[in-house]
Amino acid sequence: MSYVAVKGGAGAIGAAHQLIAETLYPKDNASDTPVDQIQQQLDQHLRLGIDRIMAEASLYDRDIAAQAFLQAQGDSIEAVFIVRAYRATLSRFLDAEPLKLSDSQPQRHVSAAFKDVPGGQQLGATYDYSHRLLGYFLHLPAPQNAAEPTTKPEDDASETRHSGVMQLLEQEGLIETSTAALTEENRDITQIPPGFPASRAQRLQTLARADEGFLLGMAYSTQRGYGQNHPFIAELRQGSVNVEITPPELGFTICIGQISMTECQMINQFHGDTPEQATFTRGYGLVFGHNERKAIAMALLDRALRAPELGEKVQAPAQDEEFVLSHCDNVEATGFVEHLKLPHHVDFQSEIATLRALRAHPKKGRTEHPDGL
Amino acid sequence: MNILEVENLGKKFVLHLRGGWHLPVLQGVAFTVAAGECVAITGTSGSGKSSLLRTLYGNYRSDSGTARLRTEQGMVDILQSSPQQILALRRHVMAYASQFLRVIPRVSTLEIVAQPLMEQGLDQQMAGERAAAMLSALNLPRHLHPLPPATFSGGEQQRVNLARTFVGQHPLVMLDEPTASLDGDNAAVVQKLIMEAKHSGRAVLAVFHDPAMVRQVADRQYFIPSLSEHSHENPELQ
Amino acid sequence: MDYNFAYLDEQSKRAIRRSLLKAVAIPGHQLPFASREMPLPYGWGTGGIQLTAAIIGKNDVLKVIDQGADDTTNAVSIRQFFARVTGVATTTKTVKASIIQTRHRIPETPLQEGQIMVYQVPMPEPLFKLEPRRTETRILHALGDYSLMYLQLYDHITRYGRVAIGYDFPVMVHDRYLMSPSPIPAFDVPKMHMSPALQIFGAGREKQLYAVPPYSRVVPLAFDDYPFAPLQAQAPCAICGSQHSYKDEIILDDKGTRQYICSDTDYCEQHRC
Amino acid sequence: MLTSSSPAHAPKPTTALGPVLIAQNLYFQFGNQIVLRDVSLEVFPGEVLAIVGESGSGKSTLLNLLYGNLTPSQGIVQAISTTGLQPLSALSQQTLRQLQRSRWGYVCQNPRDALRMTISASGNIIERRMAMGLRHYGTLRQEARHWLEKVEIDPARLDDLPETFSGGMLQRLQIARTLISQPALLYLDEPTSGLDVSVQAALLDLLRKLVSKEQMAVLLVTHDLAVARLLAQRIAVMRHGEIIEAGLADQVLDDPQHPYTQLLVSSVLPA
Repeated sequence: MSYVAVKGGAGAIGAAHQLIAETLYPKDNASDTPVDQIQQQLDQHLRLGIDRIMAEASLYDRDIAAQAFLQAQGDSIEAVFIVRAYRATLSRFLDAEPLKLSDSQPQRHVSAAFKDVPGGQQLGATYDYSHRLLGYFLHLPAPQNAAEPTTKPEDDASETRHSGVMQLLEQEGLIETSTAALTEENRDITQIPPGFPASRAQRLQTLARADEGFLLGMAYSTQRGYGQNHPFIAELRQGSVNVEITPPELGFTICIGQISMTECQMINQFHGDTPEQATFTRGYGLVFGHNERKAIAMALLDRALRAPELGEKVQAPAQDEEFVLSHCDNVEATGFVEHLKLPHHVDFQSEIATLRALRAHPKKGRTEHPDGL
Repeated sequence: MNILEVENLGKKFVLHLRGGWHLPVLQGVAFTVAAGECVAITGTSGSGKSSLLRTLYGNYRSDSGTARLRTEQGMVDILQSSPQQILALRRHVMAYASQFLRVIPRVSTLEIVAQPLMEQGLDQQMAGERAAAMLSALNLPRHLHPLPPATFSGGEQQRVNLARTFVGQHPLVMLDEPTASLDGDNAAVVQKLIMEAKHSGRAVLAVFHDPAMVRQVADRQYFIPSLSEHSHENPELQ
Repeated sequence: MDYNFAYLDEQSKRAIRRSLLKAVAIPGHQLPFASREMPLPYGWGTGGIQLTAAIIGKNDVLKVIDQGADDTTNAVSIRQFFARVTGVATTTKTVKASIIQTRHRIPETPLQEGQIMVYQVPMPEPLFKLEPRRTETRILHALGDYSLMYLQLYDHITRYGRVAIGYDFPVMVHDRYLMSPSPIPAFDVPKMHMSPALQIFGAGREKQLYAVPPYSRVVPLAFDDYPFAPLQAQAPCAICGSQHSYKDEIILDDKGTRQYICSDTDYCEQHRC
Repeated sequence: MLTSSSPAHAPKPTTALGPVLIAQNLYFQFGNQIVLRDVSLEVFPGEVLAIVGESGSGKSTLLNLLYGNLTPSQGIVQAISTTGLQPLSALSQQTLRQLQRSRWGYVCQNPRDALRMTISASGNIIERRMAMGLRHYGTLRQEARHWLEKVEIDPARLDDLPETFSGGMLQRLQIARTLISQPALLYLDEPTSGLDVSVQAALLDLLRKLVSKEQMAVLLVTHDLAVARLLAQRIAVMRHGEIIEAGLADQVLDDPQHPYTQLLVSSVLPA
């Protein structure tokens, strides 16, 4: 038999897309559920998956994320990609006011550094102490007192806002004061590309939309000695927070909705040349939705990446800003890794030709050169 | 015409490792050396003869006085000269042979002797030829020239030292017991070298261990004054 | 869904054009730009697509090639994308195109004044294999210090007897900046030199763009006694018989019988009798 | 020969040449710690100035300041560049780097920090020449071979990787790689301290010859007084970030004035 060079890509592409469409929306044994209902169910049943897509796509829109998730057949990176491409076409109207996370109504609030903290420890919905048994949540014993909700009742909403653990440490001078002011230059990394060295604001933006798995692995490496880290979670908070804007034509602030966020405030090892100067240092993580794993990993990496700023030697991969920030984005990474599927026969042909030429004239340079080598 | 004019030169050591002990060595030294003249420095044992030569060569620091040396740019006070100036004086104006050759490992005898000439700007070949001639004149046979002098006898080493000192034709040559480890024949060669230096208008300042040598080559003697008891007791008042 | 002309919003396109103007003013110098997520994957031509989107107008005629061919899958995909989001005319004929977006080839047909070549670039940094840190390579570019690259050529000659770079051959632009010509075969590099067309290069994932204005010097690195010597297949094209074009090597059967045909499909068609 | 009455050779105006590097009143602070305090020095063409001191005395920091790798907290470093004597702080990064890569040379203690270990020996040697614009492969090969011979490495090793070289050979390779651009100012940072005594002696002799032949100005940092005596015309002794004594090398070693220098000299084992 003989091979035929593959040409006529247009037809093949069309057929390939048809195959996906048939899998997504089968025509013969059409399910009764309309697509928008499936999307709703996705958001309801796979909440954390939707959260992750929104975080890595850096677009808070549950419907769009669910639509993408479905279109991607549950491939979350593909879904992130779809949402990102959609995001690129959106106009920016206004910058929101800074989120007042400490004012939020936490669904979870945990401190590992202190037994009790302002606002109290609040366990909330977590897998942390569940047994990883299949069907575990189906067979939970009924609450002993059905009248009492399993979450801590909300305190009097009019109570003055709690100061955080970090503020208390700051008042005592035990932790560095927080910095990271926004400038026009580092306002939005998707509008103004960050260079190196990046500002902390640019770093945090990049980490917030970074691949969760990459952050997790890098953060883990700091705990195993690749980059010094002695972390304590001061506060891990998950909850809904108001998004507020101040339209110039109104001149006052209005709330346009609520989003779910997870924030991690991390305390890290001392720093400073003298006993008087020695303070704890900070690491910070903030993620869309409910994703404690990523918030913690981000806080660890934020701290590791501050090594040059704090006068530490950059030795481990997690401390290497250019390495971490250049490789943490899964849409970039998956594109370049997968582009190897594209035809490369022109460059490969030139490689073959080069190698054949080399082998045909071995070591020409050494033998033929006038200096006799 | 004076090549060297020394006035009121004083030198003491302060030994910090022995609790800041002050050890005076020279005091009120004053003499001149004229062109074509050989002056022998004499004095009792331990009177500072070697220290005087070293101070004049810039190897030791002085504490007082002047030592003016004639150069093409006029008289220059060695004791007030910067390290750069002293290095230039050593290159072109004054040469010094210590009692012992300080050898640089691995460097050939010929190279050691040629080095002053090359520092004066001669090319390698010319410097090598003159160095070889000087070594031969000092009875160091050619087969020794490529060898480093580390393995030579004391007398051979001293002759390498003298060859290096005389080869550059410096207007002032300072010699510290140049014949101490030489036999009679070689001492005679040194004597001849000194006489030739004098005849060519150069000045020689030397410490001789052998009184006969003083009689044969020195035009004058300078006796180093002994240190006053007073200064021994209270050197700070100098 | 309704998208803006050429997909990107006008502000984004204007920002890219502004960077392009600067790039044209500093030939061969890489400039960062706010690369947007495009509906095609990074590594598949998002840089080229954004550049094309930024410069394309209603009267343009667009040609898209990949590996020299108009009908390879990725070329088709990109051409369809622009047809959908701009409605401009597309062509496979090099002479008729006002914009040619390409991956890995320069057409055999000589380019003309007024044409714009848009190159898809995977790795804009020519030094990246020798020095992965962009912070460091940026300094080397600023200093014009390219001895690292010359070291590689030196090493190749010593080891292999010739410079063993078949594609993405490093070039000096206007005697100032070392530039990646994108992974075109070395065979194509001479076409860049003093080309009457404007050549622009986009790397979407790396968020860099650069340009070679018309009639610029583009000189591959070489030693005086080891001049630039690109390789090409010796056989003529099995279809059109061309001796001078760059060829694809086709494996015909299980015994490994080879055939060489033009990689530039448009050129091959023009030359068939 | 002995009767030669030729006048003394005309003195070359070596002293008339100005310094190639001047440091004035340098201070360097790291955090609250003052690493250098009021350091001034000059280096002249054709001379080796040794900066000696124990580890922690600040001599390496000083060398980095003089090389432009660090910026002094106070004070000024001036160097001869293409446009005459210029403060380093006034030079663009580009000019400074060009200065460092052509008119200056830096030989560091560990040759592995300077060499490209994955590039052949000859490639390492000729890198600076390529940076200077030499584009002829044959000539580059010849120069590589020439310098390999000059640093007494078998030319048969021309295309071997540095990984296969001994410590002493690596240091010779670094020296060849540095000296090929014939720098006017050479920085030597403990160039022999990682080596065996016998290898050290051979290397010092090589350095001495190359340096005196090329009329370079040399800044030598060493903790080893024997190395300083062999190579240097002048010595500056550092302690606690200050130069406590400076002068002619033989004078500082034979007639040290400062208590610390006396201690340093007295603690050297006789050769």
